[in-house]
Amino acid sequence: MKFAVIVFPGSNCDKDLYFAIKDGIHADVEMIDYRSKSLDAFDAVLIPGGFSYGDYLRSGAIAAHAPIIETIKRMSALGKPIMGICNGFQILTEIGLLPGALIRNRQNRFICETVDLKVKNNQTIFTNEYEFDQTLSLPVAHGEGNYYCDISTLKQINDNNQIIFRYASDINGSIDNIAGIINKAGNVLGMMPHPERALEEMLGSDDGLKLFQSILKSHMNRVNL
Amino acid sequence: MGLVKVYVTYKESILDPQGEAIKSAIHGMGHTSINDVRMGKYFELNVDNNVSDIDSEINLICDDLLANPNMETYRYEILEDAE
Amino acid sequence: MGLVKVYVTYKESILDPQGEAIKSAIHGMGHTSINDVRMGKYFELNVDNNVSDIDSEINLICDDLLANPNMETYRYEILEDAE
Amino acid sequence: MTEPTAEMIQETKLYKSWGLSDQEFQTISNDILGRLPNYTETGLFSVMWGEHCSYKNSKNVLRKFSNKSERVLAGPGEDAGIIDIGDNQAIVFKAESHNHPSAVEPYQGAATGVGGIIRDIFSMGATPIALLNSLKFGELDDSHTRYLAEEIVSGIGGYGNCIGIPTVGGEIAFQSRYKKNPIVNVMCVGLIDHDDVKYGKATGKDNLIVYVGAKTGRDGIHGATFASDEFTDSKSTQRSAVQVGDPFMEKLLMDACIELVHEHSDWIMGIQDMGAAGLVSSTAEMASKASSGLILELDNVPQRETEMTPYEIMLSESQERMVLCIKPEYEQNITDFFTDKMLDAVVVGKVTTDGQYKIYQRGKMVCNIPISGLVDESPEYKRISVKPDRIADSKEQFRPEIKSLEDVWLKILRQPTIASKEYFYKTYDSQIKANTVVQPGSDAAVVRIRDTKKAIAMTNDGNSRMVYVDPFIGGQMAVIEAASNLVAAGAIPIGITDCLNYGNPEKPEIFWEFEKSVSGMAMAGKKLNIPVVSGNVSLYNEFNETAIYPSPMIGMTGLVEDIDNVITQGFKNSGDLIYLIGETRNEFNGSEIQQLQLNDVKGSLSKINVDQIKDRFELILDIINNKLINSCHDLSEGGLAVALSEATFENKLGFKCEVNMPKEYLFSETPARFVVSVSKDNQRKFEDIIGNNGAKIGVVTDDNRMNIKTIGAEATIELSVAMSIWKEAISCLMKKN
Ligand SMILES: Nc1ncnc2c1ncn2[C@@H]1O[C@H](COP(=O)(O)OP(=O)(O)O)[C@@H](O)[C@H]1O
Ligand SMILES: [Mg+2]
Repeated sequence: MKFAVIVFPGSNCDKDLYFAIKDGIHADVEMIDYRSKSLDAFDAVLIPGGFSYGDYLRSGAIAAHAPIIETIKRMSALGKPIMGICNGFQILTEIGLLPGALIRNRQNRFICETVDLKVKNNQTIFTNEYEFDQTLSLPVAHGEGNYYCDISTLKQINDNNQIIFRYASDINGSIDNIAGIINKAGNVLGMMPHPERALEEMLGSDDGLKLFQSILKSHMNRVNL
Repeated sequence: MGLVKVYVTYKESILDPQGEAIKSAIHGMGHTSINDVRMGKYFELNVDNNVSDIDSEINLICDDLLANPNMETYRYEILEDAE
Repeated sequence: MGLVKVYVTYKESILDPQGEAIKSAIHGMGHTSINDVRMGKYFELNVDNNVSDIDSEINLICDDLLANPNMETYRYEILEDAE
Repeated sequence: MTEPTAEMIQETKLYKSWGLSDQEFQTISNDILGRLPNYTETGLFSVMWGEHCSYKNSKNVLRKFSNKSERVLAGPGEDAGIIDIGDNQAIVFKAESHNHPSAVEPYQGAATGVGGIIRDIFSMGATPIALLNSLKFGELDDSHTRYLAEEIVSGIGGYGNCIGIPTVGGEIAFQSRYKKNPIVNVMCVGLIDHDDVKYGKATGKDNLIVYVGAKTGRDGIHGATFASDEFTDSKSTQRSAVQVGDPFMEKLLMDACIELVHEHSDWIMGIQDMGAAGLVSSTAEMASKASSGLILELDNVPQRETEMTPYEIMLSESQERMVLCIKPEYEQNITDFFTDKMLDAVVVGKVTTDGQYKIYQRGKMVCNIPISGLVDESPEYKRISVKPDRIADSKEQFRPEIKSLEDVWLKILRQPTIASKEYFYKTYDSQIKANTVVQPGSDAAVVRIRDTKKAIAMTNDGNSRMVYVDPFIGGQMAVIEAASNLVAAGAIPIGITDCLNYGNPEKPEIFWEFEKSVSGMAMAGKKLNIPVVSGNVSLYNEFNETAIYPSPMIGMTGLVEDIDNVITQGFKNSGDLIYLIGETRNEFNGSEIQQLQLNDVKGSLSKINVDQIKDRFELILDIINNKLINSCHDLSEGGLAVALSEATFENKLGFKCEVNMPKEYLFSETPARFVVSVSKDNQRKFEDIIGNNGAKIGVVTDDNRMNIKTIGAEATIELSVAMSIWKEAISCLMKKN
């Protein structure tokens, strides 16, 4: 299985994600420039955290117009796994692959801490290695991580089981403590916490590992079918 | 050259934490007659005069980039020949 | 209740990194007729009607809080009874 | 505007308002140029001979520092010091002050401080791995102070978070002297392979000078002389000095420069950041290091504003700019390389051999001065030094008054200088890059080096109260405290960078503080074999003639050879035994409890036996490396009572202790003591090693209580009470309006 980590100008968790794949689950991974026209050689697309284009204007807003976005949309239409973490999540909402928006934290400050979240749906290609309702301890680091959507969207994503992770307690004002959601088709995940920073006990938690293992395993199952 | 001023604000229904923080700072300074503060973004765009349909151009830019319709609204004014 | 709109912008000579980044994004989207973009802040303040000298109050708030005179300028409009 | 002529400058003494003295102006005219300098030239001399660039008031004091050890690869003189950490790797680090800009525009002032120190690190070819900061503010009951604190902290976070370098540690203190003159010191640590080290040199005839990065505007003109000037109410309108940072641009610049050094080292001869005094200081220093001359064509300098004068272009402190010296055959490669990274790179000059600094604008020569005169012949002053009256000779110690031990204990935990700084440091991304093994909240931060067993520990320290009370001993204590923090984490201290923040050195009492505290730091550093490899001096920190406390900041790095040995300050298991290592003495002058009870600090400090402390550090490292202890915490402000409390918070474990000392001694601040916890299995081995250097004082408990008995007193505090007081003290104060 081969992963692409998309590098926008200003992405800064790209290397962490690269190491997560290479050293964490020992899969093939390559860093892909935001100007690339094709992702045909890849089985999954990872959009890293950071401050694409400095987060100027609004996080993810300018990256949403980068050349590679059209290609990412095509990959999504093909049903390939696409995961956006933090800034990656913001970009995915900006380009409409995921509903809602990420607005400024309720407390009006950037927060960096390790928080508890719950797995609310483990029947996805991203979470099948976790237990339902399992508590994960994962780092967050964001200033605009407050998930917002209107009431009808909220009902929809609830009804469709699209809410994948919830914070165990309110950390930033997110509606219904939403920490991560998936699209209706089930191949696009966006989440604010950083699983790629939680792969080793030494750094405080290895709860992120199973997320990457889930993607790998789902792929292998599909290939072997 | 024309000047276009664009104002982008969070939708009414969305809490504005920056506005809140500023409000309490203003109260802290003793100006208690300020009941409410909302904070938004303000842009000044300089536009070539030869643009044929400036309204549609500005609307495009706002919808696609300057505002996120999921959470924000915008309005703008065109000041012809502001030069 | 009155509404006061305050616009804060960087002084001309101050670098506006956001404006620059937005400009190049706008160009990248094909709108090359936009020559220049500056980004500023926009505030809506709701003020009690019983304020005696609203101008001096707003100026105080702007000077002390909403704008840093070392790098920004501001202007405001008062919309009486905007409610 | 037409510029004044050379004669007018001489007549009106315009140079004086730029900080040059009559004597200095004469030296320039008579000895260096043999003619009067024109407007541009006067400007160049005034910044290059300002304290910030020339260190004219501090040079001879700084010579006290030792900058040698078996590990030092480069010391002061380069953008940053370099220290060998084995395996062909080295760390590069430096600290920088941005006090004055932060007072004027706190967010941008602090942000551009961070941007500047990061450039110092990657300009050497190193990859930045961590940031730290040392902040000193007025008291939080003042609304302007709260505003400054909030904005400065968000400026630091805003820049570091955006560029993607973890901010892993620091210190924050509060004292009314800093009210209008906050201290903002930032430190950056980078990692490099020995072969990749690049120096800022402009060498080789006809090699090209290339400008890379942001365009030049009128930002921060005279920022460097501004930094060497005191604040007064009437001067608070120095407008032109505000610079705005663009961390996005810097991220592009950083990645590009690191890649350039790694992949295309053969294209470049030298690389240098543009920091204080922008283009002039960077290019002149590059030429001076190679004894070259330079020709600069100002028309080629990318400019953001129109009609900039040579003076403005040369002195602008626009951020996010670098200078390269390249071989001419690679000009196209270099411009293509940077264009691909969305950056502008343009040739603005070339290297000559005549040693002259020649600058042209629109075909006209606007400057022609010898580089050596500009850079190397700046004056050096030995200022007059007089001991201030407040410095006490008597050995008398302050005697704390303690009626209820519980009360005093909780009060101390609530003091902003003692209380948790989480409210601030939680806004810094401390984990990015996924290497931070010990995050803010313990003694030293620890960042691992991927693909090795090694890690780097780092800390910022400097208790300015102690330095104020006794500069020499306070200076020693700053070094000892920093080293204690590293040792407590399991690291061998290997290098120091500093920021030396003081008032106006032209005042003899201030100069005395400066001189004495540097002597103290130098002495401790030498004895502990920790070289000072880089640093920064910030003088004239005054507001309306009142100086800040003498505030040297020690930034220290340590090497952890085996990352499995790293430990933190928190107790780990109920039942572990608690030991106090190091003797506690009757020492309360300059302490937190003196400040609390007198609202002032005074008295003299007791002599320190640094050799004995050195042995103690070795002992601690020995027990850590033998895996004999589960936690280690050094004692600093607030003494034993605070250290024991802090050790409980990490894992919510309490303790029951009994000490053979009077209750007041719980708050003594005798330096270089440690609280460690030991599992019963290791007790015998541990006690054999420590001998009489420490004593068992109690046991870790899981009953959510802190309980301590002293001679004649006992106190019990609920952990939850202590913890919420300590954790929330600062956020409570900050939220007040
Ligand atoms: N400005 C800051 N930025 C990041 N971390 C900080 C800052 N101030 C304090 N800290 C962290 O809080 C903890 C306690 O700091 P401090 O009380 O200064 O420790 P010590 O007394 O051991 O030197 C340390 O881990 C330190 O790194
Ligand atoms: Mg400590």
